[in-house]
Amino acid sequence: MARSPETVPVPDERAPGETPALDGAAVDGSDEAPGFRVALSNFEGPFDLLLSLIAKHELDITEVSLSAVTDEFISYLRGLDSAEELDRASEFLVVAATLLDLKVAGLLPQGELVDAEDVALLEARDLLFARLLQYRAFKEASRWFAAHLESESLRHPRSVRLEERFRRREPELRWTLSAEDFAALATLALTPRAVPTVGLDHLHAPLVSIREQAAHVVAVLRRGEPVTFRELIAGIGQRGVVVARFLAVLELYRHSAIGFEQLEPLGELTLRWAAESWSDENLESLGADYDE
Amino acid sequence: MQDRGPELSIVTPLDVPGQAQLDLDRALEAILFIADEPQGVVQLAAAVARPVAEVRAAIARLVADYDGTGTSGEPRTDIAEEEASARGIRRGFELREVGGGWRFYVRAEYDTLVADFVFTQSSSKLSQAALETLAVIAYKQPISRPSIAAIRAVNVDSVVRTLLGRGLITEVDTDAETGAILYGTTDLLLTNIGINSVDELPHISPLLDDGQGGFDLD
Amino acid sequence: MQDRGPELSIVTPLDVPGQAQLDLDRALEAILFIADEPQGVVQLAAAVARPVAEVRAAIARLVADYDGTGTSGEPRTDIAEEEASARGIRRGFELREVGGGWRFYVRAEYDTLVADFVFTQSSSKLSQAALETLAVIAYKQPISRPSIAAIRAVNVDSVVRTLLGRGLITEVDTDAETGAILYGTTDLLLTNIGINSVDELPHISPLLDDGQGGFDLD
Repeated sequence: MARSPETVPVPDERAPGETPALDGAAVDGSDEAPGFRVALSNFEGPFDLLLSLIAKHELDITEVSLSAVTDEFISYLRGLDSAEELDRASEFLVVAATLLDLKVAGLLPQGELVDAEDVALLEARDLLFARLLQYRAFKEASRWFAAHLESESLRHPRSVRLEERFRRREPELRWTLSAEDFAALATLALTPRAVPTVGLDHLHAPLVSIREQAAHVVAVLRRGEPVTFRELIAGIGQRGVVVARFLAVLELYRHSAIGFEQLEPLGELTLRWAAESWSDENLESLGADYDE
Repeated sequence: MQDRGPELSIVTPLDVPGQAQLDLDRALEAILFIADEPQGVVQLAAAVARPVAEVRAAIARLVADYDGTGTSGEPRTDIAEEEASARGIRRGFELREVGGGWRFYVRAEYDTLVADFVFTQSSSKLSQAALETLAVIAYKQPISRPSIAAIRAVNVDSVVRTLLGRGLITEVDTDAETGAILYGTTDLLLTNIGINSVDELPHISPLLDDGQGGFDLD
Repeated sequence: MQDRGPELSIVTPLDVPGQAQLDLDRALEAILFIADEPQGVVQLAAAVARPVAEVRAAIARLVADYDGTGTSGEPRTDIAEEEASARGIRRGFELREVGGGWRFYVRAEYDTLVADFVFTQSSSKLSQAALETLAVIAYKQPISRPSIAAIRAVNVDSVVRTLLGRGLITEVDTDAETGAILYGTTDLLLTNIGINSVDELPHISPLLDDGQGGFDLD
């Protein structure tokens, strides 16, 4: 399953590695606009295309350097100015979280199917692929919606005032409101809509705080010794915590608080403390992108 | 959208890039079809950038067409006019000149049918949406349709039409800058509520006076 | 208003005392002409007191008539049908089936021309997040907010609120087990995207059905 991208025969698609100019739209019907592009050692092109290839198993997720993707994304973010582009950027966060999930699942040792945990891991991986595909499918569907809403907004339905002679045939209005009722109605109509909060928390899986995970990572790394990511997640059973810790690592890296070292693809990821000055206040703003 | 190139072919509103020139009769038909108020021939002539006399002739053809006594379409020299004499369909609607302009009306024979339909369709009570929109207008008058829509965060066209039709609101003015129609409430509304003037409406929180702010219009 | 007297001659709304029976096609034409929202065939059939199948056939004739590809009027046995093949006029308006019913629209070629004539309300565009959430709801309805959130992997509360406020989605049901509100799309959405039923949404990969398998379909 984990085929190397260099040796993959690509039946109806162009080779992923050597086609920097190919247009994502032609492949997956996505953005014609130049969106976020990535340039990795084994892939260069639009982000959507990267996703599409990963989803088709034509590019193994473990071969993709997500730190490089993230680096590129951060520099891409710096160049953004319009709201539309920011929309695009926030999409990335959603997909990136899934990708990180995937990568974590992909990196963890698989071995033989010896115990239920391994099976669960593989299932989780398939589910993640499915989630990615589903995400992309709805994203594409949303383009159809946008196009139709746009074209339909230019159409003109006949919608003219009812002729006077028919108006008189309407049933007489039964008015039941007092002035006070009417004022209450006005208050209701003019009040900025308050957020209707329905307690849904019990329906969600427990949330993992990236900030808390970052605090843990900071605490471990500030001792000064380099630590591998494997060590950092040793003993954690919940996938969500692993993912959050990984995101925390990325966030800390983004704040130049830590540095990475990875000698070879798939190799051990070693983290070390890099911040010259750090106060716990820095944690406050960390991971704010992931808050909703 | 389309590359119009350097040509200067767009001369009138009837020339639309990428399609055959619009027929004058059909163009007038389309305009009258969506117009709320009777349209004067001068207005119409301006809209299609054609001489008033041509517009008059076109309207005469349309009237005959809908009456089933003639056909419409600009006289053409490029194709033979074989069917000019064809007996047409007497439509369920007609074009009539009222108040200095032309407007579509339901043909009189269908009045009873249409009136019954209107009667069954409309209710003796206003919808919640209509009541809320009415309240917005009452407290914010004079107010334009876009401003109401901004407050209600929905399209209010049909609701405003209903309220106008019910005689609860009326057009009171026109916005000097945008030309948008401004709406206000009528005496009928005051009568219904049982007050003499809008000043007697109960005071509502001044916080709401700007009616904006905090709305995520998305 | 009118004294209908004691006669029992009024059998259907198409029989009007003192005039020839109304033609079904023309009657529907007149009703659709004043309606300001899409009219379902059942409603129309009730208005004219004729079977739904006949109304459907009549609408098909009207559509062809306005498109200039056919003629309308009930098939008659009493007069010879000489002109059934007559090439008709392609009208400046058309009859479209949207949002669960039939409604008159200006024909698309005339949209630019008439745009200046109508007060077009510029409704603010939906954000990408809102569009994607709308897509999820459209394809997965009825769906609860937590389920939408699970698919979108983000908090969707504010977006759902926006869509509700715009009238594009509505609460359709409650989950029997969890009590969570289930959302679905409205006829207004269908009208706004110009389709008649959710069945007309473009097909998306069947892998969405179970979230498994079929990876190569893309």
